[in-house]
Amino acid sequence: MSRANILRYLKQALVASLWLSFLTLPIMVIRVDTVEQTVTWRWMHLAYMAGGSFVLALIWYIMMERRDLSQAKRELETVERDSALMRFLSDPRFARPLMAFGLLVAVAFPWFFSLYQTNILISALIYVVLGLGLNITVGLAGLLDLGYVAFYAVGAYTYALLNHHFHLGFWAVLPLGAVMGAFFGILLGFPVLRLRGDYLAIVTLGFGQIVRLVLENWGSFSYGPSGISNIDRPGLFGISYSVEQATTYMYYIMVVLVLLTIFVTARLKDSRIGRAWLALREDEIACQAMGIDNTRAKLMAFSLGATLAALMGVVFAAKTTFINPASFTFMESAMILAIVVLGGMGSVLGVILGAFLLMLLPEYLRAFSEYRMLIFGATMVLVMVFRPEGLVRAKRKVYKINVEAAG
Amino acid sequence: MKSKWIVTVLGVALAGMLAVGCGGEKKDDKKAEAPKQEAAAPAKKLVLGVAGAQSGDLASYGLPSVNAAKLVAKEWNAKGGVNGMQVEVLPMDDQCKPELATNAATKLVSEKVSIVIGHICSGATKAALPIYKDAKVVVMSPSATSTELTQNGEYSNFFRTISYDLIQGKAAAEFATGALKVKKVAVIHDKGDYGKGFAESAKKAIEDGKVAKVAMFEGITPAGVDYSAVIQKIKASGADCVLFGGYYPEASKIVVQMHKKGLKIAFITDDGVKDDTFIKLAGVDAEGVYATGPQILADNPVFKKAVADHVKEFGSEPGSFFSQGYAAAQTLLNAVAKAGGTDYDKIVAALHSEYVETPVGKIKFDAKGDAEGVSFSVYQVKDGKYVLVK
Amino acid sequence: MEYFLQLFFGGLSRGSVYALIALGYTMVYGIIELINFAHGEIYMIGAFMGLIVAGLLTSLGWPALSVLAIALVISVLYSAAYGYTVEKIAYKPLRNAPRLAPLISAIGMSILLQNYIMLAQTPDFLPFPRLIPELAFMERFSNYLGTSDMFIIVTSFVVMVALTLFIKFTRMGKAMRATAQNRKMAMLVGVNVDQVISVTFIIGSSLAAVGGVLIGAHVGQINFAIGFLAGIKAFTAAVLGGIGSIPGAMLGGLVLGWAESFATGYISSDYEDVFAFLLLVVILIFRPAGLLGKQRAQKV
Amino acid sequence: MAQEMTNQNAAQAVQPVLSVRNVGMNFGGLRALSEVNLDVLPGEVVALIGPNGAGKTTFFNCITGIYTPSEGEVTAYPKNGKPKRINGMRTNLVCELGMARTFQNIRLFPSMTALENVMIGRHCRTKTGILGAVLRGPGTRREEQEVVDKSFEMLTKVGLEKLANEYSRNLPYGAQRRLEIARALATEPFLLLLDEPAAGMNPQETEELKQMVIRIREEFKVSVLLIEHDMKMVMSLSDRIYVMEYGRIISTGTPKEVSEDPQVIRAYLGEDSDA
Repeated sequence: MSRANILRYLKQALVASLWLSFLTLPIMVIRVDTVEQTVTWRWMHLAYMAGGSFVLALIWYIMMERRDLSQAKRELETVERDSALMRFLSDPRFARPLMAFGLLVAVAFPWFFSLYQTNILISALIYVVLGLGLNITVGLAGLLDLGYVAFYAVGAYTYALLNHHFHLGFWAVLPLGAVMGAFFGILLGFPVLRLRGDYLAIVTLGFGQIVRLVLENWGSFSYGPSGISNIDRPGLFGISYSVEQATTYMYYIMVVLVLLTIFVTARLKDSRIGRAWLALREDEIACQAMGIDNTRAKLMAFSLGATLAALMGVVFAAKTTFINPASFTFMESAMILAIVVLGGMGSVLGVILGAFLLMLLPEYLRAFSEYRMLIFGATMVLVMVFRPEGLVRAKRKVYKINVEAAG
Repeated sequence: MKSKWIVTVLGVALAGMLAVGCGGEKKDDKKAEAPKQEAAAPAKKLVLGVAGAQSGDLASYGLPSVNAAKLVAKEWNAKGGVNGMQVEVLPMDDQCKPELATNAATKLVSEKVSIVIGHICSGATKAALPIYKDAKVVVMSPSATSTELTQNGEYSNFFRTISYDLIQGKAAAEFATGALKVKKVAVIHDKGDYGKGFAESAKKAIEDGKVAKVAMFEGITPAGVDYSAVIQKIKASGADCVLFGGYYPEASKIVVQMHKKGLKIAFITDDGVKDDTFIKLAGVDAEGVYATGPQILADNPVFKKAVADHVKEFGSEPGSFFSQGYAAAQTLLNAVAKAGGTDYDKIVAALHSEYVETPVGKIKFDAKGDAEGVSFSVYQVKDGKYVLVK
Repeated sequence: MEYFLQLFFGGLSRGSVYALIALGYTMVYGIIELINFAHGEIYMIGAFMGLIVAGLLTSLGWPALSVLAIALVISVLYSAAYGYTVEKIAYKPLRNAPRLAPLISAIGMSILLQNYIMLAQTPDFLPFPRLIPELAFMERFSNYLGTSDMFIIVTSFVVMVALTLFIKFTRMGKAMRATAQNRKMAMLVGVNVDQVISVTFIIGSSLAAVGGVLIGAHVGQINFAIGFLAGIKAFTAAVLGGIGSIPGAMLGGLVLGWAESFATGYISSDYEDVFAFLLLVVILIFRPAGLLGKQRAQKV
Repeated sequence: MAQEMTNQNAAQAVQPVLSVRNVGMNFGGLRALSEVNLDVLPGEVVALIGPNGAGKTTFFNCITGIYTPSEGEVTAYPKNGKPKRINGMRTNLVCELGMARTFQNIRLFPSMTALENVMIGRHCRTKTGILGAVLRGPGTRREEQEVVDKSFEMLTKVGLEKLANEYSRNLPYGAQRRLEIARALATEPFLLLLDEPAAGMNPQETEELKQMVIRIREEFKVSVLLIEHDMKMVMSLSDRIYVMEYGRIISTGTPKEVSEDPQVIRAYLGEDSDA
């Protein structure tokens, strides 16, 4: 980096920092009490702000230039190259042992880490599946669903209510929940799927809200805002576990479900159906003109995503043993969407990384307590600015051609 | 290459926010440091977990309890600790979300914490309790008022320093039909766990009392900007009294808009509204509003001292559930002191038997875990202050 | 009839609150097709700026009406600066990114701004001074409409007209319409698209600030979380009316207000929001472009 | 004169693959097409020409189900099936029936590879469902292999075999046009509808394209209906030409006949004489 460059960066950062300080001045410095009519001035905050924003801006400008450079470089090359890490990960010689190692760690985890760690890992795994499910709808088929959490709620309430009224166990309800999810997916999907793009987004958002509001208000059915407590944890052959054992058990269930979901989505992604979804996402008109039944493809994507969400709803209810409508707000949908986009739309590995990042980051940021949501929001913006295609860029399968047959 | 700067981006985000964030953190740090340094000397320490909403939009209900716990801990530590153990307060945020509450609970259990103040919201408490119960952790909530938490008799490890919805709703209803002699009551609530619980018990009490009628029972949309439609409906129902279950933001909006629409009938509400912020928000319109709230003997010396300490330590008046949080910290630490250690059974026994002077009165706990001697009184706003109605 | 009129005017006042925020929303969306989740936060920041200025001036003993005027001006200026900066940081670098990337960065920005205000100010609700004076002649109508309701209705109407005229007749307005229809073509014919988008954000944010101050004064309290719900409701109103259409935002807001008001009045306020969202879903299914939106033919 | 007679006789004797009768299309008050009559016979290359805005692409959209014609009849005659009225039929069913098209402004699926783009064309000829895709039994695997092989074959036909695993967004312009044709071919059509396939190509590329279309017609026994502005290509490639102006067919016949029609010269060639 040349001296002129450094000077330019410093100047830019200085301007930005002055601007931000000016911008935040009233809100950072002044506090008023309109009842007592007093005003508190906190000038120290301004100094912190100026210093902090200067450093931030400096890094921002340097990163920005590097981003633009690399983007320009990428446009010049027709052949797309992957990063070293991606090449490393996709090379079967390394990928296989790495996967095996990952699996080993996953299996051994509860024996080496505390109940707490296992517990939050279960949460993260639930979000991995939710992310993969929404990835089918949004990432593969390109249907922006902002009410995804509604299906999560369907699953959770299916288990909670059946367990509460009829004492049905986890394993009995798990498939039932999936069926309910698929059913609701198709039910909601039919009328809305002919809407395009952002209209679909806003209608699904509306549906998500409606489901939550109905759960909140229809007290005689859903027990309203006070929710349903004492939901059974999953059992096996009627043995009752302690919380610690149940958590470990739950953890393994989740590991299996995650593996299953990865298997299913990975296979679907490179199948006839997966290709149709992708075509749908890229160009609806061309897709239909090539003989694909758009409505069917959309319904399949929508209801499959819903099925996975409902499945996770059942697990969620069994894990927390208590659910109420407050767990199924729009923010939750936004969070799952963020997992998909941040991780990389359409990429299984990306979504997994995204889920771990978004779920574990706030948990481990507990040390920063009050600031963690601030950092969280900033991270979302920064990742999008510097890596808009997500952490992992989705890749398509490379086919080996049977030359003889192709003649 | 790319992966390298993903990490860098994250690093920058963290570092940068720290720099920005230092402004507010600095002040807390100094205070947090003081007990820590003292704690460094004696080897044994007693960790007091404080779980509840400490960030997010319900933070203002959870943070006062953390302050209360810090104050009580400081007092004990100044006297040499509990049985020689320095008390350390460990706040644990759950944002009032059940799933985060279970995470917070397992975290506290993993850290071998044996006494916890929390959680703040009933929903979060319900989700977390099985975990504490299994690990034999004593939990005491300053604010979870859901009736079933204690009355189901399911959790012997759960206590609370606040009375519950059923009693409060009944108190409000009896006040309306008894002292105010109203005939038709409009019961409304904010659709929340707390507000609806209160409203439902009040409704039941009115119906059982057979003196007055419930003219309407409806939930309003929380955080709405305009409640004129529901106010017109109240008007049309001919009610001579409004009973509202919920928190002060909605309550203040309703009261102000009621008065604007010329509807000036008695307004009775709950402890979630019995907060000075309500009076600030509603201004002159707050005058005359009734609210039920835990009985606080106005000249209770412990209460006065706790508030004074808070002002001295944190530079502001304490917020919601401060007294209850303070009482919870006092009784828990006292129980550990009386039990001579962190043995679960002994702590529970001590809680059931030992009276403690707290801001909410002289209390011990009954068999179900509710504080004896804590009951509800009715307060009314007069000249910008809540005063006890005799 | 009396009851109906009461509900009607109640809905009108509530609807104009939605409309006031929706006007800015629909403008930004119309031009860059981004669901700007941070718009609600700008509205919230506008309210806080208004509160701070009002608090400062009131403590100096200024009269209410001049406080309101100055609070409005400063709040508009600051919020416009915020809107401008937010666009530069979170959206401009994403002009050529995949369609969903700006949406996520908008959600991130929304979380960031909320927490920034919470930490810099307070998580508590703050009382907002009642800056809008009660006019004597409104006394008669108090059963239907208060002065502040009137104030908001008139303001939204004026803003709607001014905005329509601005977009129809000024040079910048024409550039905006061109950008909205086809960004690439606009660029080719010499429109400075970056500038147009900046101006769009500045105007949108100013409108949000006007809404923040007036609604703050009308409702009497604010906190850091008010932007979220306001944003969703405003967006719903904008879509209902036909996104990108300025009279549509106004109509959408009013229809939403009436729907909620009548649902509460004649059915139950328990399901107030359910009706609002059902209305949205039904209208979009049968009239996908919204009430006043123009159906664009798909280009093949 | 004799030539003309035989041509007309042929048109009546042989069953066409596509017949369009009196088709009209209105957009609100705008009359985009009126009384369009058009036939495509088996194995024929038919060109539809006309000035910009004459309604050619609108006509394509009308017969492929993207628009529903306001009036008239569109009938398709699949190879071994019954004649089918296809006005307003859903686009995907039209394609499944055996009429595949390309687009004037290339509409590939940019983040899929060239091979996968062609594989999309195979969608309507295969039937693996979700369950099959997940379980990937022997049937599915066979079908998948068949899809890959067939698609690669199509790529070879248009000379893109070396670029099979490249993302289609990275292909050069000419290759993208050819890829669209391969994708359409993969649906096993009896009628190929090409919307300005030579647009933006240089003379050499255009010539190659022409040869390719001739090859494809021979090999796959498909009929071709194409919209094209390149007169040299149209004249040397087509068996018959329809000329459209203001939504009407103003002339029809062999290239020679059409190029001598005074109406056409006035309406089209006259204005475009330097092209």
